[in-house]
Amino acid sequence: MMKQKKSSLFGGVTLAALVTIIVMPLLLPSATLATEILIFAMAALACNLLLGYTGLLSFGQGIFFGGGAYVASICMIHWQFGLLEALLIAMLTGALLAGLVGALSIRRKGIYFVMLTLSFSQMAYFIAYSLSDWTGGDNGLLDIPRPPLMLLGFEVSDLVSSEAFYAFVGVLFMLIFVFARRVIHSPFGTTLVAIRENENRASAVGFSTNHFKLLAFVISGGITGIAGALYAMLLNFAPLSNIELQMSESILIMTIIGGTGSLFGSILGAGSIVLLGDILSSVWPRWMILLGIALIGVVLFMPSGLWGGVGSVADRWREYRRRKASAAKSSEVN
Amino acid sequence: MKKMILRNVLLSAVLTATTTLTFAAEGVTIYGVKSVSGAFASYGKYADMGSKLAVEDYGTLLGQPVSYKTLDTEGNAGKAVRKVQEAVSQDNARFFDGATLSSTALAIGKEVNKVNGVFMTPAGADELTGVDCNMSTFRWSVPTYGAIRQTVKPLIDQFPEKKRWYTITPQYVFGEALLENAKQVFEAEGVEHVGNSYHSLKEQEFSGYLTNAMAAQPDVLLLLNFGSQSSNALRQAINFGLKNQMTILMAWSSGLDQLQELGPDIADGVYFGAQYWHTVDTPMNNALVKRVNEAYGMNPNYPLAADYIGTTAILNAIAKAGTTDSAVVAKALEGVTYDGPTGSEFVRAADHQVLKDYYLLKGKPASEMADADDYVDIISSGKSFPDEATLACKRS
Amino acid sequence: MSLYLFQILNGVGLGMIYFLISVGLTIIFGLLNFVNFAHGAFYLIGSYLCFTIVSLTGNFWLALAIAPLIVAALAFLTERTLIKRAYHLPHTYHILITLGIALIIQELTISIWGPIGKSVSVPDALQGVFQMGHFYYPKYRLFVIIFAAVIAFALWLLLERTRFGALVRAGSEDTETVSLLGTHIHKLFSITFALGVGLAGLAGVLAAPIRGVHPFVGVEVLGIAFVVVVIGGMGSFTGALVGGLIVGLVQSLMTTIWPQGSSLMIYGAMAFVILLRPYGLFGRG
Amino acid sequence: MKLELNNVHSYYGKSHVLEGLSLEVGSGELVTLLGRNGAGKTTTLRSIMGIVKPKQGSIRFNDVELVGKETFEIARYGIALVPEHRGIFSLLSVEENLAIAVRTGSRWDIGDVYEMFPRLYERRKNGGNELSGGEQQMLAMARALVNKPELLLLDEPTEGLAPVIVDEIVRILERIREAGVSVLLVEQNLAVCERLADRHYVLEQGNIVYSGTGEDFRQQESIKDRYLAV
Amino acid sequence: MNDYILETENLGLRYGAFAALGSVDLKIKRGSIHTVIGPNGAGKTTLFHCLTGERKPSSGSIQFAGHDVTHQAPHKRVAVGMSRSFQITSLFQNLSVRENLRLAAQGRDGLAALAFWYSENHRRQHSDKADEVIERIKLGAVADTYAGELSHGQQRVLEVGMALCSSPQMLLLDEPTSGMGVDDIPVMTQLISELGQDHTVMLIEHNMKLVMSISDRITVMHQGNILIEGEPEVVSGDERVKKAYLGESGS
Repeated sequence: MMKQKKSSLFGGVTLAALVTIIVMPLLLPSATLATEILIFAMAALACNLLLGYTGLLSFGQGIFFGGGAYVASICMIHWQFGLLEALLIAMLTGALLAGLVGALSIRRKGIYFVMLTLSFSQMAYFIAYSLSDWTGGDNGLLDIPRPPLMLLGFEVSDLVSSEAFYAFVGVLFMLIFVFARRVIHSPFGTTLVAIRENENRASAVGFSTNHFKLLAFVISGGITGIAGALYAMLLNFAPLSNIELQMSESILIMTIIGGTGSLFGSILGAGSIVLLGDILSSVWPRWMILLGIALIGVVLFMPSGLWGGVGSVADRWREYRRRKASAAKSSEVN
Repeated sequence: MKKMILRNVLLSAVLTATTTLTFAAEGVTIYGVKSVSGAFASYGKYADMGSKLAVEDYGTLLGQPVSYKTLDTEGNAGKAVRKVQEAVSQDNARFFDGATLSSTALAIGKEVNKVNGVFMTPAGADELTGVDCNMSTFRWSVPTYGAIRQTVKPLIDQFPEKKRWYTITPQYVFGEALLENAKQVFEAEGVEHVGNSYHSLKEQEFSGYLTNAMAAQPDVLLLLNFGSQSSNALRQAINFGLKNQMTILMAWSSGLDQLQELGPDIADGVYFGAQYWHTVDTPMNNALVKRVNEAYGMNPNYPLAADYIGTTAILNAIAKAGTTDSAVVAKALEGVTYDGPTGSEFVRAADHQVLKDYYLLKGKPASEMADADDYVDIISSGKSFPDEATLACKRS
Repeated sequence: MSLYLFQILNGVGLGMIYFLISVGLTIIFGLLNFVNFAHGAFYLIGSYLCFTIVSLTGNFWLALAIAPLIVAALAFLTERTLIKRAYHLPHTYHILITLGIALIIQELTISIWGPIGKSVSVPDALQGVFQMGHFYYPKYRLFVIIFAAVIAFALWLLLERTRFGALVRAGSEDTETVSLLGTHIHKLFSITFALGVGLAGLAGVLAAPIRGVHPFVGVEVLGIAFVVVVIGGMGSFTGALVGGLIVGLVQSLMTTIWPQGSSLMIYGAMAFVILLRPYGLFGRG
Repeated sequence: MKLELNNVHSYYGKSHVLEGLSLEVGSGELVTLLGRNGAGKTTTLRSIMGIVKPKQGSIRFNDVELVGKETFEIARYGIALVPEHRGIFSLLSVEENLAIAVRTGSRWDIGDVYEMFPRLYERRKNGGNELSGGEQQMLAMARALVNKPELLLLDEPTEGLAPVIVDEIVRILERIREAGVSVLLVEQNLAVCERLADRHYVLEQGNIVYSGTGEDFRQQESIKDRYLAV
Repeated sequence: MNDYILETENLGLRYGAFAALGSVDLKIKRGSIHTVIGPNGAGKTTLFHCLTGERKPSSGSIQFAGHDVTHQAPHKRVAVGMSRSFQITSLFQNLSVRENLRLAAQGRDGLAALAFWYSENHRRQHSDKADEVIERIKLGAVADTYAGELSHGQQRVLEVGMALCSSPQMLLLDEPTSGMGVDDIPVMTQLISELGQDHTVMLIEHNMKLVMSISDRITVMHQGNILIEGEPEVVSGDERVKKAYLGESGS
């Protein structure tokens, strides 16, 4: 009985994500802002697969984000890749890079794992700026096209307007969201949670945990690669900062503040941080102090992040309703 | 009153006729793209002050009040572009000024050009008026070509006996451009380039590179990096006593704010190239220094002056065009000569490069400083720009 | 050839600075099993305090004496109020909470001292250079090498020859047994945290005349400190010394051999060491 | 000097390990705590030291309530625990292992314990990781002695040791008792217990099921078979 | 086919000069309940760790159902039909009882569980297995409760249940009653003796009542070696065993 309740709750999360995507452009000042939020939500969601569901803190997400952005952009600029081909190649790039980073890192545990991902992140940055003929180096890669959406040879939309592009990213986001949910509820996903909970036990019941962690990396990298390519298409531009350590760090912060272990948390995290920057930065240049406070707060008081906070408020509300209802009932009896 | 004087000086320089003012449906808003928060806050803070002041000073334009809005880049090119896109699509923004980082400026130039807007920037990348030039992008700062020629050449002229030059260069597009120009000058002037050390974009420890330089026994050490890298390279070179062994030239300094950071002990005897210096004696600059001292109690530094004049130039062009149609305004800005902080400045139509002076400064000892900001003497100044025929800008 | 010899000297100099930057991090990890991503931020405070004290009094030596103590006091307060609540959590959470602290410190630094960097002059007594053939080496850097060596020796004495040091080492193995012997382990934790972070502050003071003072220097320093500590082995004092020297030498020699890759090589060296030796050169599993 | 446990309830997580345990150790007494694995012997010692916090009941030492106090405070009242795993610091030399435990005013100083355990003196420069099991046990006991104990808690001191070493440990325990220090001994080696103890407690499932004098216990074959043997 | 499902030969494990395991030849008959007992420090747990692959033996070999598993990783031993429980309860604390069991059942799949495109319900047999085991270990009432919220006794039972989920040929149980309350022990005794009907069970256990009542054979270890092996009555009457347990003073 509890299980049914649980799965209907997850169904509700998908619905909530859908509603958020539909409502967001109506509430926000612009579709471009909404698109940026969705793109980072996608990256945070991928990060969440690693951090929230597998327990791996990776400072390498920027590698996959930047790598996806660069390769997709280069293919569009030099070889006229279409929209979907570009996204496909971005996904493959992200997955491949994640496979490499993962294969070398996952055998190490704890802080050593974190430091390995961090050093690969530094190396990727170095490579990206050294290959300035391809990546534009420090100037960034400019003139990235946003190809029209073609399906079966027909142009569905030219994606020129920010609203059209938002709609496209929104659909893609929902596909990835549903896919990620499927992954989480697959035998594979539940095994990841098992690894997070107790890696020794997972190994003892027969799972080769390294293979699972590696695949988690690859999936996470693939999604992050797509997010990177979308970001390049949004901006028509791929700055070097995409692949910098700072990108990894902000993706991590979004994931954590939103709430690890919940896919909808990633939307909340990306949304709140992008908006916080957007609203506060012109009012109070030192607004990042709030991020620092939020991080400390999450660690000490709200380990499940904003989503956890929402969840506990919802629980309290439900409890309140239940009590009220039962009080009403008892007063009826009296 | 003072506002009026300053404004009139500028107006008279730019406008030939102001009688054709047409009625504008809405007031003009200038969007300042500034790195107010994040890693480049030191620059954005003053740039923002400059643009704000310029708009404030301008008063009304085409019978409407002028307003100003800051778009904080958060030190991140991606954020900057997204905020510009948003301003363009939501607020119908067309007039932009700022962007410190070359990457930010290049990308914003492209965005603004999509709607035929006007974008004035002081960023360093030569591509802005080179291969990536467009109808909308205008650049106030002197390119690497001029920065090298106005620093290396005068120094060679001054010290013809110093024949051995060593360079330290950050390995990326901007550094390469400075190095390329320096090599051209070395060849033309017949001095020997005895070596170069490349370093990466994140390097902050220069002792190893300085050791390489010492091994080459040069007469002049030419630093081609900028920002905190050039500060640290110079600081460490002084630590290593290189000032006594060779002449040191930092070709691309950011001027007053960097000298404030370094202090007179380090700057004394070192040569600096700069886009702007507040003691330059031109009418507009004298007025600007006075105004900034009134408003903020400080001398204008490079980011403040650059964005003040950049913003003012856009406003003047709007006034000249008599319309807020940005494509017309961009055209109006082409070929204009006006009185700027560095003297007479000219907007070259071919590549939208502002032709202005670049300065060679020399640090002086603390004992000779007349006031807290009197770090340097101006050694020379002048304009050097690539010939129109050789421009990389291919704009139809 | 003499160029390489000089780069080796220079590398040793760098290495000693890196040792000072990292040793506090490794001591804290050793005893508290705590990963401090705010280490660079405390270094930053040390540098800025050095600037303030020097500009108020003109006395670098005063700054050298006082600034690390103030940093240690701040660290003590931070430990008592925030850090101690996170000890029992996994390393991931240590990273997050100290990342938050580092962000706050960095932004507060900009609020207090402004966004533009500062310089600190080399003290008068140490102005000037030693000449060796074509090469010059700053007296100040030589002083830093000697001073760092003295600090290293003093730390070694403290950790290896005193009761306090024995307790710290004992605590790094088994805190419960240390408590059983009547030692107030939480007090030992607080003091050690303050000591480790105070050393970061000291490094900040010493490096200020070389590296200048800049709000974002903390992030850069943190990267180096972690590379050093991971190469040497988290928690190992010897590891910090050897790791610091390795990083200094690699960086210095690479500037002659392959300059543009020198900062990459540091991270390459770290990845290489972790892949070959999972717990660093001197680390324990 | 008296230790009194009264109706102590302790838990590991949700599992109830001590279910209302009461016992006492009088001044200068050597008392053993016997019982099979899992009966709760170690938990009793850990509860006294405050490592496991009892949820109910009282533990009084010299009329001071220990429940709720920190481990280090309890140690400073004069209770020293030699844990089953001995807790030797492998990174510290023998001498350092002793030095960190020294408290002024103890009956024994480092010289005294070297005299009691000449083997430790020979190995004083060796690291804790270089000691044999027997030497580790000696060091753990010596360390407790310099820590100014009035009451010594020993958890299976002879476990896994060769008979010669067991004898040495027994002799030392006799000396400690002679010096007037009270001892609560957890031990599986019945011969050792019967030789030393004034009184015995037998623990089963977190409760005392037998208590009696050494004399009485020797006669209780049924108790031994039921609670201690195969 | 061999009568013995598990055979070790000269199995030894040394830490420096210390031999945690001397040289152990252990043979376990197919379908039996075989218990290893011995006083503390006798090497039981070390032996267990060598059998499950958690420790690499320094000498000797382990044959299991025709495979040489001496150097195999723990998860690979599951695939050939070996399954273990832990002395210290080691569950997925924040997952439900059913999910714990389902995951344990899924473990037998090995790499096939990498299939991220299937729903977890795709392979019904794992859920079915979980339900079957829930039935068997009588935890139906708490099937949807988090493992971390169970009572200690229930956790111990779940611990054994998880070992059962991979449909093993042989179960290795490490002190299944450790820390269990008196009331729960009969439940565990019952469960193990039932399991003995269709599995080979190897058991390390201290509760003598349980050991004597359900074991087919008992191996007594002492100081890293086998002291004696035999049927319960033989072992309980043996003087050497009594001495090993009650100790002998050297004097």
